[in-house]
Amino acid sequence: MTEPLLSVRGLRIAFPTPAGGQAPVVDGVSFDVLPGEIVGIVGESGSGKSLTARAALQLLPPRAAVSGEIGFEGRDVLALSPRDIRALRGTGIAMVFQDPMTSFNPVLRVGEQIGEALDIHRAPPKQAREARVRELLSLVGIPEPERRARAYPHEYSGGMRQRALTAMAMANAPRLLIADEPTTALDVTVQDQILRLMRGLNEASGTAILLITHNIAVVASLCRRVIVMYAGRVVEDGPVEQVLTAPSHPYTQALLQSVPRIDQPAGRLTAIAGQPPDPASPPPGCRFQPRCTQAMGRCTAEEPPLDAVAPGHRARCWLALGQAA
Amino acid sequence: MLKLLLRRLAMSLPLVFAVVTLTFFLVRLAPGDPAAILAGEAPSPEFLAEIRAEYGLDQPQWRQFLAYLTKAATGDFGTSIYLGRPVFSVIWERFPATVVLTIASMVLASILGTALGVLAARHAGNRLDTVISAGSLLGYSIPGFWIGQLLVILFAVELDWLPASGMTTARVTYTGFAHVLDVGRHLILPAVTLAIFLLTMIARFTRTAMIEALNQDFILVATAKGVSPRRLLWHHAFRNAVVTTVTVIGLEFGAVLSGTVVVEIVFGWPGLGRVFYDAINRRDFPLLTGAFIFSSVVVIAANTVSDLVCAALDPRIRR
Amino acid sequence: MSLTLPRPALWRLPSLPASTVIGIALVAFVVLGTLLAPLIAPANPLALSTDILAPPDAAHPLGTDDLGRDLFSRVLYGGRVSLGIGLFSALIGVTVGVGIGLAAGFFGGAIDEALMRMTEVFQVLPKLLVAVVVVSLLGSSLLNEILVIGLLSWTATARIIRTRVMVLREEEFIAAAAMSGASRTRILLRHILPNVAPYLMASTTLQIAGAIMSESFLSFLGLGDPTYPSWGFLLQQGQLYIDSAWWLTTFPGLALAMTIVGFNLMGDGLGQSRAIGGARR
Amino acid sequence: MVANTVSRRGAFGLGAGLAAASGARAADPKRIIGVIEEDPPFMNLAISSGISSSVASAPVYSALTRMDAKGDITGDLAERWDISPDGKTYTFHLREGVTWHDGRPFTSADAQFSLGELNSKLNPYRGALKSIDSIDAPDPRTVVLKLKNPQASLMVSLGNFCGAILPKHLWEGTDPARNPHNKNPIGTGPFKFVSFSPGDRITYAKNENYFIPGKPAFDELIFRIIPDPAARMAAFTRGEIDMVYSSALPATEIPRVRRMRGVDLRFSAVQASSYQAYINIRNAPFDDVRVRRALFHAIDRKFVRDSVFPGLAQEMVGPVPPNSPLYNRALTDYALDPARANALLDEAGKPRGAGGVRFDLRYLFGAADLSARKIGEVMAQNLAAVGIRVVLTPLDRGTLIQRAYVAREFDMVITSFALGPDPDVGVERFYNSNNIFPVQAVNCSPYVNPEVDRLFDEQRVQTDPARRKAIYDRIQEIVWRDVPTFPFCCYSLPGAVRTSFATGVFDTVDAPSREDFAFAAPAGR
Repeated sequence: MTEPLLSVRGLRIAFPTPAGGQAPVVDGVSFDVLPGEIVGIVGESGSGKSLTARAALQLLPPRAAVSGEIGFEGRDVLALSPRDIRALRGTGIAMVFQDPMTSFNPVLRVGEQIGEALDIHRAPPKQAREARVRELLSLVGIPEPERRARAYPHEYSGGMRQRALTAMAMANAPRLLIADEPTTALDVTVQDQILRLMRGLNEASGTAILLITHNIAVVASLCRRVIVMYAGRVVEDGPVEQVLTAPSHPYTQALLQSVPRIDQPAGRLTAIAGQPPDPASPPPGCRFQPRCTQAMGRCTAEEPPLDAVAPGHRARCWLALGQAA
Repeated sequence: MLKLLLRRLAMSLPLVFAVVTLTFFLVRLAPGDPAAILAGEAPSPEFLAEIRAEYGLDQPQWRQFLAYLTKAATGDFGTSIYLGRPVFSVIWERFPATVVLTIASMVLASILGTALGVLAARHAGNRLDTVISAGSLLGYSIPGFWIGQLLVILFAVELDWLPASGMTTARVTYTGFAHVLDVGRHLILPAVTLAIFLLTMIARFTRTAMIEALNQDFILVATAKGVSPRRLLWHHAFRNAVVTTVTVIGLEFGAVLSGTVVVEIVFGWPGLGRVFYDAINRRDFPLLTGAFIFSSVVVIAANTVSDLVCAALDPRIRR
Repeated sequence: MSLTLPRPALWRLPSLPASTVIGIALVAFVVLGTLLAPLIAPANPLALSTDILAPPDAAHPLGTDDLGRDLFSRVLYGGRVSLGIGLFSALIGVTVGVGIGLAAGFFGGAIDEALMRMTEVFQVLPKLLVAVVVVSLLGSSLLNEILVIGLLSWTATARIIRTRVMVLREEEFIAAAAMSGASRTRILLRHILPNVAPYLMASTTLQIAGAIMSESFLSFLGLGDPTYPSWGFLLQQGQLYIDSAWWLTTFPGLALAMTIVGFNLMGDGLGQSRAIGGARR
Repeated sequence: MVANTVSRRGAFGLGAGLAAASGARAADPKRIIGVIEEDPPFMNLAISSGISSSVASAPVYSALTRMDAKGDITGDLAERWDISPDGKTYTFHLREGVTWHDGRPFTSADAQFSLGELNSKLNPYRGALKSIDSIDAPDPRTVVLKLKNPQASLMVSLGNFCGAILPKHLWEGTDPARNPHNKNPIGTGPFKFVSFSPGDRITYAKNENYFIPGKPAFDELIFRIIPDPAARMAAFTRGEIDMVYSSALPATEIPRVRRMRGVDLRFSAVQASSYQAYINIRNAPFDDVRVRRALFHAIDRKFVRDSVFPGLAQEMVGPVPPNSPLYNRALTDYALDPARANALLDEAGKPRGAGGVRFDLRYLFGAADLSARKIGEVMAQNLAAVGIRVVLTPLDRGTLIQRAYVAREFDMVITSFALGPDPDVGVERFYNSNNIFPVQAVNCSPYVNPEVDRLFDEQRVQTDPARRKAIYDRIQEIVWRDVPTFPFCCYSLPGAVRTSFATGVFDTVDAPSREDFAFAAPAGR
């Protein structure tokens, strides 16, 4: 078996509460991403998926208490010095964020911002840098890259901005690209283009992709493996075909039932009744049980472990594990 | 950019028009005969008649207004009653001293205010932030003339480090670089006094703008790219916040120019601000209104410049 | 994307930050002092005595001035003038500002455009110089000072209110009210005005501070009303004694600064935004 | 505290320190630095009376005579003079070889022109020259004045403020108000005008050809222009300024200046000024002399003296200042007696109305006049006790003149007046009914008393000092009985000079005068 590129072990992220306590918003999360692999993390907003991704680049605000281990190419990312983590950012792991409208600095030219990514790590001569910026822009399918490089972000359309953002993330040929809801802010046809772009990049350069999304349809079209998170915990993970065709966790099942139809604009998942729990005071037992249609006695008493339901497929549910009684 | 400049200029003209109109009606709102107001102390009937004719006060109001506009447009603000000279030449010869003072204090305020604002934003919520915020609050809560007088007492009279008043030493005449140094020494206290208000405003607004900028997504994106904290602060966050800073400077320029009145009095600085004081004390209304219109035009011009600088700094404003 | 925790609601007294509490305390202290002046003041602020330029002592806690008048009493009564000018001109400013802001924000379109151009004109004017010219020409009376300061200080309020109204206009309950057939005036007065009230509190407070400061500027130039000596007036009167009878400037100056600090802290806290009256765009 | 600072330093040390610090040239000219309060609109002693104008032009001009330190008249441009026994012909013999600053020779024609065409026609004090009948210049070194009647005060006026001599070749045939030399004065005085930078300073250079050999001792004279009194005094305290005229030295600062080391206060030997209010005696209720006298019983003039001019002022009893040889010592003062004032007011039929107020008194004063304001505040308190409500009305100069002197809309209007070295110049103007005009500084109450008019005329031609005094005594008695004016106090405000730097300044009179500069010398030589 290949060494994992990214290996998250027992990750816990907690924020201080106004009352003075600590609220864990990510609790005991573990998963791997193999080199060249495309892995999706799905979950409602607040499930902790974005925070998990950010922890991989030490991008959490200082008041967040982070514990556990995030290994990248054998090094513990959480233990890296500021200088080392800066060196890792963009080259080892790069990130694409949700909102292309706000992800670019509005007062700097797009080409300048992509060039900056190159400058930080390699400081190429001006001409080489400009050539590489043009190359990156055409790579992500932006026409007239020379003119576009001199434009400002507000002169780009949303989809173009997301492409440019992806180009910026790819500037230093990272081994892992974390894409945090890269398509949420875009309309459906553009979404599709971006997803195809990502797959193309993955195939062309072998960059592994960790795709964070609430949209299980996106996962279906792109990922090989999927991790389902709920209320700070991984509730199910496994190969996409298995998880999507035979979901083990009631939450995953609910997610699948609420998949928006392709001919309708994407929207937040609202089909599941009830609200996710307050991380400061999680419910007893399984965290999903208050909203679970199949909840039973043991679910409220004891939290199920994340255990194999099939080879390479795990779920955190007494029912799925056959231990409901 | 040229288009923007033209548009800004086109917007400034109504402003100037508004100022002149305001002045025109103020003089007529004032109790008493405008001719008597314009003629000053115990005028002879002939002089009154002369004034009436000169300002067209025997004409219908709208004609008077037109005449006033025409005069103002050509820089003719009448004749100073007390000094017996054209108002514009009185203003013009005093203007350079005020320019020196204003620019010195604006440079000082911009540099220090920005630095303090950025520092406070970087340490938002910490003790340093509290100290800076409290200091800037005090800075604009104390009347400038009182600060100025205290500075004179402390640094000129008691400690004897700096001159108490004037723009150059009267005792000896310096030339060349020594002259520049001499003006510099005289400039320190008034420039600092004048800078305090603007400095605190800049610090406050820069702090707010920096905190806002630092919370923007693009900062996170840039961090994820591997950008260093220093570069994040200055190249990314500050490049955005500086627009606010420049806007504040533009908006507060009027307050700074008003502040020169006080500072020039307290420090005996021979500038335009003191023309106001002299004109008030002597009720030299042509001089007062002329200085007011002139200052307003300078303020409007400064605002236009500040807008243009903002546009240069922020591509989103160019349009 | 953003990680910020929800902000506390605007108008929740117990959760006010310490600085706001300090501000309110300062203001309360000053207001109480001036209101109770007849009870606290050791002397009639106009009463002459042969005790000329006496430094602070038991009989005159803040000393006496050049006509032997008790400075403590004068500062107390001067506060009434300064606060009065502050309050009334702020009320004028806020009223005009609210009117213009509401109209611009609610009606939008050409009205908004016209009102905002006018606001820009006023914003750019060197306000203190306008005040100087007006008071010089029309005479230095309390009323003139209040009017001119008030009529020059509405731009910030107008902008804030306009922005708030524009946001509110889009909100559901307004739409609901409109749909249920409520008149525009009713929507303005019953639905929008109460919702901008917290901003009004903040604007008024900040403007009181500004107005007191503006008055001291006028006083310094000898344009204060001598019949009603304000703190600025006392400060100006004391300047000749600044290093021979320090108390004459120090105490009115401190009272002035303390009050302005108080109102500013209070306004910042109430507005929850230090950028009130801030940048144009 | 301040005194210590000053002694630590000394003006010379300061200058040397500066020079060392900033690399000044070695042979810097010896400068004396004064201060004035505002930009002078004119520098022409003959046609302008403004204080700043007088101070700024004093170093440039000369007159026929001048007043020395003791108040005696000595020669200036005139070497000597003869007065005919009937007191109606004055013959002045002028100095030889005097030149104007532009190099042209000075002759008697200049004096004739200046006195006849400028001073007699345009000088604000021209009233003092009105007895002159003719002015002749029989030869270049002689000027002859013929009077209509003898005038005891003529020499004082000629030497002091009515006699500046200007160059005929630059003024003849010009409009005096628009002559460019109003701003670029040419005279025969100790200093030549060099430059005027508005709001900052006026610079003068030594007149190398000054007619008194070896004078002036300073190479340059500078007047700095500092309107704010606090700023002015800070500059003086710090040694940036060597001399401050009384007009520029705030009364409130005098106790502090007195304590400074190396600084002397110089009081005028011969001049006094008064703060004096006109009472509008044509207006009810002040047309009633009982009401006017009630004011005298109600207002605490001692308090005014001690608070507004601490240690500097004397009470005035009667219209003539007590330091004048013509002062009537027999007059009795109105005692401070509010009960008596109340009684007088009741008697005059002015009962208290609502709130205990009998009537309002509109007190007009110049907005910039701090002393007048303080006097008003004292008065308001004093008169409130007898049921008169004082309406403090600060006005700018233009409006003040319009309201008080043209429209006569006032009850009391206060100004400070120079009472002059002789009451003919400084006092008569307020009471003689031939001096009623709608301008300031004349008989503005206006007071009409034929007996007083007659007495003034009688004394003017009286050459016997004792008899003149007797007539003046009588005038004072009558005026003090009728009280058309309210003299609060008279005072002599000093100028201040840094004696550690310069000597000889203000050794004569404190009014701006050329001899201050002519005879000023650096200290220690």
